[in-house]
Amino acid sequence: MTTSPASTVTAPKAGDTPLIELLNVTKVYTVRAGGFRGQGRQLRAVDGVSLSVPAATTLGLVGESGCGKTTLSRLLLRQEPPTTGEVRYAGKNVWSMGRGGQKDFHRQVSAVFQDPYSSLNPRHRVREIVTEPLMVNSGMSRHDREEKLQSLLSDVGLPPAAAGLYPHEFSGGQRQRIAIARAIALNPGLVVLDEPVSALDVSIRAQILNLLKELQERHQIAYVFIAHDLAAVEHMSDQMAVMYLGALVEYAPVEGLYGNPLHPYTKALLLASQPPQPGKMSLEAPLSGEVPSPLNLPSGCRFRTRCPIAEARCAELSPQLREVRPGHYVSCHLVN
Amino acid sequence: MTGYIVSRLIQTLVTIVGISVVVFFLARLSGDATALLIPPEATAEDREALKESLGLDDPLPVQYGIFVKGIITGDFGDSFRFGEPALDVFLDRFPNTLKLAAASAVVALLGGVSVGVLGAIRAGGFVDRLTTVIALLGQAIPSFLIGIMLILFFAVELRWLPTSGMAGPKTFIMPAIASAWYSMAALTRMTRSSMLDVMETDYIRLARLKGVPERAVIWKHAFRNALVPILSLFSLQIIFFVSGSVVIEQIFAWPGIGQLTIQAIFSRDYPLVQTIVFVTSTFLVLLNLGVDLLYAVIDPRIRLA
Amino acid sequence: MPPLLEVKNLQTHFITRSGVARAVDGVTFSLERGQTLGLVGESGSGKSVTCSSIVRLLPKGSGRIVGGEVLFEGRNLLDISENEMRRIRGSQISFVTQDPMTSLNPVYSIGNQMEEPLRYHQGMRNHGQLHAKVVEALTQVGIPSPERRVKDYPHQLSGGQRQRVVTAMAIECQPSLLIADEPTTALDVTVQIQILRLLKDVQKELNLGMILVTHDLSVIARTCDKVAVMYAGRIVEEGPIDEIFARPRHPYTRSLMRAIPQIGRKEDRLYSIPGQPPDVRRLPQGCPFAPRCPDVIDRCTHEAPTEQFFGSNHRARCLRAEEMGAS
Amino acid sequence: MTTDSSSLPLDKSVAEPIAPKRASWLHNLRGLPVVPLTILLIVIGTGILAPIIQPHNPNEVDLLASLRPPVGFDGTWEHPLGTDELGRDVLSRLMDGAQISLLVGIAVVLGAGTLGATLALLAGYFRGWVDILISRATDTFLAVPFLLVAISVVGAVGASTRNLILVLIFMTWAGYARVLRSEVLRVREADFVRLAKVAGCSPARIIIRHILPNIVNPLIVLATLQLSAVIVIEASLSFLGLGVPAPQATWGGMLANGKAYLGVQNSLTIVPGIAIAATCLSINLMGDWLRVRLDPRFRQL
Repeated sequence: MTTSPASTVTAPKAGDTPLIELLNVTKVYTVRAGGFRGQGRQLRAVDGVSLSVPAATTLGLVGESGCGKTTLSRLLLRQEPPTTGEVRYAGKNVWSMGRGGQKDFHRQVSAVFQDPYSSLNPRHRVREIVTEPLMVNSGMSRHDREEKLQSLLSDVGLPPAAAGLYPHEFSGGQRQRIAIARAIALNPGLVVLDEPVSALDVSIRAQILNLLKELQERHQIAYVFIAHDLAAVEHMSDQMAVMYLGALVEYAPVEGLYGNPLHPYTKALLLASQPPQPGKMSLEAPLSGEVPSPLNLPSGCRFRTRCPIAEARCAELSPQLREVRPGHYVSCHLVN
Repeated sequence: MTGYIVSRLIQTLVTIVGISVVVFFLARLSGDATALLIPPEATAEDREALKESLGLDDPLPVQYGIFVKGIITGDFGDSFRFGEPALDVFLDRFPNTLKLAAASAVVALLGGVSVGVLGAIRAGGFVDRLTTVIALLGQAIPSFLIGIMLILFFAVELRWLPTSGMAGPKTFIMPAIASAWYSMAALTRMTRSSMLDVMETDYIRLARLKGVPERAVIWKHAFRNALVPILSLFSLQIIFFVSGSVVIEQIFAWPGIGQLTIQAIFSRDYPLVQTIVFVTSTFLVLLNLGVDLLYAVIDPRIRLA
Repeated sequence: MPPLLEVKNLQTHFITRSGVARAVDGVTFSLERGQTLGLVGESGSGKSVTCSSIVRLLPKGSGRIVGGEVLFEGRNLLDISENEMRRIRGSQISFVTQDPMTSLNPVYSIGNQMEEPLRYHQGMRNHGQLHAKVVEALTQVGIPSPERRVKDYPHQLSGGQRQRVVTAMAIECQPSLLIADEPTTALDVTVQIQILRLLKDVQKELNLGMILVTHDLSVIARTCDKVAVMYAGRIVEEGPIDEIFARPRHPYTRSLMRAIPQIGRKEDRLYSIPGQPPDVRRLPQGCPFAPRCPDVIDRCTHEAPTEQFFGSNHRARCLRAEEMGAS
Repeated sequence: MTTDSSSLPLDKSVAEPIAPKRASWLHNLRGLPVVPLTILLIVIGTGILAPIIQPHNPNEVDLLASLRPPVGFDGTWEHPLGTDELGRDVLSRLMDGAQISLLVGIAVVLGAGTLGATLALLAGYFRGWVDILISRATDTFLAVPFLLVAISVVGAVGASTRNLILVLIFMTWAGYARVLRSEVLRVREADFVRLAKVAGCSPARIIIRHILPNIVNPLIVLATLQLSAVIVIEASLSFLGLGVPAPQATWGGMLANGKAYLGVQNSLTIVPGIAIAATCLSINLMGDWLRVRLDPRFRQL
């Protein structure tokens, strides 16, 4: 990538309309305990998140359990409406589109998920799995679909004979290739990659990451790459967002974030993800404790209960995401 | 915990309302309910009079309201055949059925669970094969056939046991076995598979890795976890015991509600049929509720939720 | 004095419908007290089965130890009775398992489960004594307010806390060998280091020998003294950790290290190992890694490599191990 | 990456052949239980061909030839399985009974299975109030003493084959609905269903093309077990005189008849008893085989 387009958190610059953007999106679930009414508790799974992904670039998204990654991917894929805020695709609110617009959205946005076993319908052959999006969303003839199928299979490095086989006849890595072929079948503008290599063997991960990168360059696809492996995210991404308990804590171009992390949580994550070097790695845990329950958010800054540098004011005031350097946003009182 | 209890109570109430609807429509299924309630030789005027007195000309919701009011006040109408309140006739016989059901439940639970556990811990061995055979025979041979075979063998050929009637512990043996037969097989099967599932969990592995003796692994760690599906099946089986009484009591001339039902049906004693079906069902639903509350005792995840 | 643990030519097979899987196929290693051995490998490489074989807890029916020796403090564990073996499990050799969410019995309190090793191995019956011991163990692993936690049920604890409970349970009887099978895989990254730290701490305190099974090289680098790399049921390379990281001699070890994306290592394409991990039911002739090996030569496809030693404690199972060290 | 990126070589590292074993269809028949299958084929065959191969008219009364024993117990080949108290040929009546058992069994399983599966799909996929409604109805039906209600209903509407089938469908659908609903809930959570939604598939397509094929195995297994259960229930109702009305021969009815002659002519009880037991046992053994072949996870019930 020669240049990474400047991020556009609040207002996209003219001529640089992002492909997909979240504008101050919040998603609240009501959790029922025991099924008796009146006991519902509010779970803020995603809280005031604004993000944008320009075409043909990758936004990396990291965070630990309960950080809202999964909810965010559901919001991006238009599987759930935000409680407040807007999700926009190509400048249009995805929840106020007509039928045509919705169809267009399905053509433009697809996904690859973590579990290569659960992602493919065990009763369908690869042919049907890969061409289903074509069948549902395009008027392609059977012959054209077959041709497209062959080119997709070759794109992801599978032999033509794979088309007639069932998923159980493939290994995990090969299944993930099938899932990728399906995801790119309609030449989408955006693919949400939700932990696409976490379930794979270490020796297979690099194959899949390389494949994804090649396809991006070839077809000019934008990715939202959700992962917990910071090294893989660095390798894949242009922009990078760090989430903690539903909120963005840091959002910056990759070089800036890895070169000069500002938020104490980002720093901790990076410390925990050092490359393996015997003798040079500390066993001092960068953070104490564990992520608190999202049902019981701490007052003020939600990270303060584990923050090594927290002060009194962190318990009172919730920090806002602000731009501390061009394109580099952070949400912490103690960063200048 | 309270949330769980309250939601189960609401569910139970809804189920009872559901049952009342089913029972209410039972009487109206044949189109003209009076046909069931009146001897065929009655005149058209008799019919009209009856219709009016039963409120059968009112719209359905009103009729249902009257029906529910009757239920709440314990008034199910008089039995045609016995000429006394249907509820009294029913309550007279119900304990006999319950006694037999209790005996069957003990046989089924003890037999099913012990054979099932043995089968699971000796998976693939002789005992296990025996459990499979028991489970299969239980599901394939109807209880009335077992009943007849028992009579043929122990009463007619060997003359060890009385053929029928209810008098003393000896008379319980054959009906209880015949009635428990199917349930014992089902419980054997469920116990075995539930135990096998639990035995594959990580916590059983860790218990073994801790050096817990195999007996404690099975009875302390595995069995209690396997118990929840076994109990839920058992609570369905209780329904089966009462339900199956219709057949068993007919074979062994047992003076319970099963026999009463058949008599009521053949004599078109509809108030009595309605009473039997509604009260028995409600009783069983409440029993089920009790079993569900028992889960909370077994499983802290429910108790502490 | 014999080493704490010596595994010699261990072979464990699984009988499946589609053939015999040689899950562990001639594994040899040894471990001293106070030492940490890392076992790395991909799924199906045999690292977990090796650990289960040491304490003889394989899935009933299908898994069988068919050869070799497991010498624990000089005694062959494969020769003793099941009852003797059970008394060693959890007292002298204890385990920390992978998934803390499923490893604790959901229907018993933490205290109840933690009392078990004391009851069964030390015959402790006195309630006050048991309670005191359990609270002490919980304090040792850093569980806050242990007095109250004793009465809690597993589902009331977080993942990290549960893993601490599992660890506390493992060290209650003062074992001499601790086997941790992927102890951090199911946890969040920031919690992983806490648990690794805990394991190292208890190791130092009790002077334990520790086997740490993982697929994560950074876990190895953080905690181990030596490392054994497994592939297709065999140890393909073993040696002191610095040696292995600095001069890996087996192409699989080298590829594995290169294939991991590393922060700050700018590269356009990640180095990738081609192909799929092998099926241990149908291993190829010769070296099992040959079909994926970047340095494969003709000999590899028909000649099974034997172990070559480099110094006293670095060994590799590769025909070209000698040249590999040079590059 | 400014220049022609499409000329970059793709990572074609998966050249190795994909899983080599493709099972032949014969392989799928491994362990097929031959004896139960043969018994079932005989029952089905005699049931269908009854009018052609019956040695006698099953309802023909011949009081002079009443209570004849079967062959091997001093009987003759004229009536291989003997005759009943009215001199009717037991073998011919047994064939008629097979016809009724199969007809009722298959019709009820098809009806209840279709109804139960449809409701399970709707409840499991749409959740919300649809689910609550269907689940509560399911619970209600499972909570009532089924046989008691069934005979009451049959008593109310009058006994006939059609009514019997309808009542049994009405009373057994809930079993399918409960089991299959939990299957639907499981399948629904699978990522391929989420991905189908991402691809813009309609609910109808997701239910029919994605979820239904994945619950067919448990449905088949359940239906097999239910088939024998329904045959047993039909026999029980006929035994009580509330099934298919006389003089139509049914296995349960024959048993009820025979019971009166226990100690006089035991074969009148034993013969239909064996017919019921052998048929149901065979069906269950087939069901067990199917369950293992189709879905090792589906252990219970």
